Amino acid sequence: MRDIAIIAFAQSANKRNEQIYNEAEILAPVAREALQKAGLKKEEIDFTCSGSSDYLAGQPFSFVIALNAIGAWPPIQESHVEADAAWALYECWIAMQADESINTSLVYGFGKQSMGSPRDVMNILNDPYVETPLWCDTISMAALQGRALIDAGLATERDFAAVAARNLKHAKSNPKAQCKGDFTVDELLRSPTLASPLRKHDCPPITDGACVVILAAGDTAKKLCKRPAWIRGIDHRIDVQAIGRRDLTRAPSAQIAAEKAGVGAGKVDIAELHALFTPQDIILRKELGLASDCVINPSGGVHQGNPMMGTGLVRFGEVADRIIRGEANRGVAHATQGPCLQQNMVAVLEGK
Amino acid sequence: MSEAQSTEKKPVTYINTPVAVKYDYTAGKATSDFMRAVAQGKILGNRCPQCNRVYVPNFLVCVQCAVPMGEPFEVPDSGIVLTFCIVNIKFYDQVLEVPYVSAYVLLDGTDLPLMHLVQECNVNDVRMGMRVKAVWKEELSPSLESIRYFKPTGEPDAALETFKEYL
Amino acid sequence: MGRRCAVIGIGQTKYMDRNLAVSHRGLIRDAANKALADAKMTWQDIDCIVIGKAPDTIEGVMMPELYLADALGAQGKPLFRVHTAGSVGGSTAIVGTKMVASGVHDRVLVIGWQKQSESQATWALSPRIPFQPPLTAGAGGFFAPHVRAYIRQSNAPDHIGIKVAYKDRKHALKNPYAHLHQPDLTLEAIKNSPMLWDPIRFGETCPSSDGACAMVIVSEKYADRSASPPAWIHGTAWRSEPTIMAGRDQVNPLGGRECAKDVYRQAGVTNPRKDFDCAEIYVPFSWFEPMWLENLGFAERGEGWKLTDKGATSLDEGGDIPWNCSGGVLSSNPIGASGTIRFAEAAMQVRGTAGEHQVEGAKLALGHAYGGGSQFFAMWVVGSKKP
Amino acid sequence: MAAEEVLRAEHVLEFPYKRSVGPILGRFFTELRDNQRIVGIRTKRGQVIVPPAEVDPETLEDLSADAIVPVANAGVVKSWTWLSDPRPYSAYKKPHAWALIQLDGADTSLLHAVVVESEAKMTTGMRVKAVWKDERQGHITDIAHFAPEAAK
Repeated sequence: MRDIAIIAFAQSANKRNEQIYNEAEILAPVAREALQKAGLKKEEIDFTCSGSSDYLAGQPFSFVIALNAIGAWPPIQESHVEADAAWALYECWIAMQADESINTSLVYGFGKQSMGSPRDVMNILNDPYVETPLWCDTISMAALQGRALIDAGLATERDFAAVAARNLKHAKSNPKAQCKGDFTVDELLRSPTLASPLRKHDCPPITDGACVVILAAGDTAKKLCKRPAWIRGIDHRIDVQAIGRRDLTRAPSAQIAAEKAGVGAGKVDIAELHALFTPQDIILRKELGLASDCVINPSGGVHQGNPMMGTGLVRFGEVADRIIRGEANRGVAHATQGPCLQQNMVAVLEGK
Repeated sequence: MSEAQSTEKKPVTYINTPVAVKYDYTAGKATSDFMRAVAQGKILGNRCPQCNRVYVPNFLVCVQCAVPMGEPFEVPDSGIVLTFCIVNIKFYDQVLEVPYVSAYVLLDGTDLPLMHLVQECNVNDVRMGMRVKAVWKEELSPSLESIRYFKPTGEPDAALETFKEYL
Repeated sequence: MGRRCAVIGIGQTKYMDRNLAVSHRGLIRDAANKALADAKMTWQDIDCIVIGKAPDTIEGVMMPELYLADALGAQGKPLFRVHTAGSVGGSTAIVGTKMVASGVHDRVLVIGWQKQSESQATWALSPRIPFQPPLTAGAGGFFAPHVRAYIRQSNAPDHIGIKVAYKDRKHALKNPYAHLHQPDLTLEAIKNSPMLWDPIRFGETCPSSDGACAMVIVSEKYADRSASPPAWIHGTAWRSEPTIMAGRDQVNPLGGRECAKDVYRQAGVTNPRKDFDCAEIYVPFSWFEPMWLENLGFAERGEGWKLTDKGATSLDEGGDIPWNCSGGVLSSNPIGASGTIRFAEAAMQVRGTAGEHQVEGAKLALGHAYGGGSQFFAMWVVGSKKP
Repeated sequence: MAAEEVLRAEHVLEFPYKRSVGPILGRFFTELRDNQRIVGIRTKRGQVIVPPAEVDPETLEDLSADAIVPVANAGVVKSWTWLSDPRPYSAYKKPHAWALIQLDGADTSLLHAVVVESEAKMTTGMRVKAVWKDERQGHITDIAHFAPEAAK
């Protein structure tokens, strides 16, 4: 395997409703910033891959329009995943492993959720025969998982609120954060219930945004970045979707991915978890085997901003940034999609 | 009433699952600027400072160079038909009467054709290189539908050699 | 391009207008089970599944591979979704190849699928979007002006489009999986068919199909001990360019030319017409055959139609470079699978398993797909010998 | 440019999808419509999955319609959530529960709505039974909802 690292990360400010710019327009300056950070011209990128969803964008081929933002000329080597952009990063990593002539990659993700109602729209990723016609929204599905955790004696509503309080507190140091602040658990427990036992603070905000990560291999990475965030392990796995066929207190695919990525092989300083709902944070810490001294979501995690389809990639960027700046030596990035932690990706990033 | 109900004894072989999702669609800055101008009877374009091409509609970023485009300016509402097709097919959600001509119209002084209708002539008389001019509606709105269509001006056609590079 | 890899199993559904006998799961399983049987493998043997399809609006399910994880036997495994517009079936095969070439996986199942009968492609590919005037009419409305530009520039006679459609539909008669089987079809009938998007006639367009196509791609170790013949992958390439760009050549796009150059270099192809024994090229409207003949370097610019006219691309006429012996996209078009089918059919030819539409002794073949506004290209070269 | 100058419009992505269901889900829907009966499918190892799966999760082999077995129309709530403010897309206009219901004879749970007066009536482990629509068409919504078993 070649050594491949994240050498630059850029993201737009997380906004509840980006009124003026469309997806490609949000993305364009972010891509320019990432290239500038990496010290690369667009022509020096060997491979490009993006992640997005047509149903979130409200039109087919939404990724084609986004290509306008990155100047795909002369023709580029490029691909797209209908998935969170973390999977686009994975495809770049694979492309770089498979082909020694690919030394740099640009990954991007974008979403403008404010246009739709993601809570409802996401219902159409369920089983179209026996689930979608019911139109059970995603917060309700996550609430079924939250309740399962409580009933199994694995967590309480206070534990959920504590996760939110921690995230919002961490977000105070994140200049891109949409939600932040100091809240006590008792304060949070007075917030309105959306789908019991989940309250407002247990759920991610609606966010418009875009993010870009640049990868480089071996000597190229060393030349372009003083302290690249090396990808030491990366893996993704999936479980069946039907939540009635799963033990909702577990995320077996996250556990396998963490094991394959080698999370347990050393001390983890920081971890960024794509836990959309607070109960998922509790499940993931266990499945990934994160120790109590590991700082979870130093960026504020998903609760400070959730630019869906880019959210998982942001987790990679936030871990990498801290390694690049020398604030951490070893970090874990996690991404998920599907209801109740159905599909999970885990990566280990290191400064050495 | 579904077929499943009318054939009570037959096993169910299919289900109806309508999907309708609503969006509060926003057009973005470049398109909004463009359409606001259309509502005043103007067509906007802008130039890339790097490749020097004029884009219509105006873009925020050059799709080729990925650098911010220059300030939008008004371009003429006349030009040539680069190429076209005559649409004869009917499909779901269609709003136009067939047959109609869907054409790439290259406005004078610009480098990117606009797709629009060509009317006021027999569909079979439309030609590549034919000179056309916009016919505007009386009531303008922020939509390209403010231009009813493009009509032939009667000027001589442009020779293929003069617009080959835009095909 | 990393480790050597090969295709050792291929499975296809019968392509048809409406496959009413199956669910999405059933459709995919049909192709995948056949591919596994061909490879003499079981679902347990698969390390990773790569699946592709065109826009989710066609079936009205967002990221359907997630709910299909059970049918794909993916529990506890990696499942990966690709979507690169019309080229997606080809891109999916390329991503699957890279999963193996990278050394990460040894046995990958690749699937392209689409169940177009659940909606209507014209709507699903171009629904009305606010502030965008309803001036086009689906893919045909988009491509027809470029076809007109090709005809004008090359001075090609009208019968070329008709001939391609006739030739591919005749090829389809030799392929049991093809959607259109029209034994009585005549040139005259195509010529007299309605002009849908003038200059494109109904008879010169692809059908709308339900279908899936699956391949098992394995590393050299597994290909060497495979009981079924391997199709070795000699090269893969893809290119993308913007849809609308001032001065972009939409008749002979640069992306296609550069993609071909790249894949030929990897496979050591210097003269495509001579070096390839056959090709499976994405031709959804018949005029794209001469256009791609030029774009892919089989003919000089403006000369592609002459190859078609002479029968060079026809299996029935004993042409030296038969294109789309399977009947091509003109005879079967489940969009998301169409590129996978091209890649798989190329592999079948060099494996010698193409049945009645086999090109005698085929050793090297090109698989091709394109999508978007002639802006996304995916290609691979497969051969009977190890690269 | 001020935000109010940006063009916006309501946009609906809508199509009346019609899906063929195949033999296994076909049986499931037919039983709902004709017999007000819920069926599952028995895997090789004897697990009963509801709604019936098309693929055996352990062997990864295709399951046949012959393995379809009836389960009860009543069962136990394994998990639930109370939605006091139903969503605009949902057919349920009043506050209700979404629940995972393990029907008697099944090894997995079915996602559906439970209708009771208030959240206070919901508990994990409570027994519920299917309430059927009068006009059934072979659809998951032929089960109008579930209700507490005792409260006929």
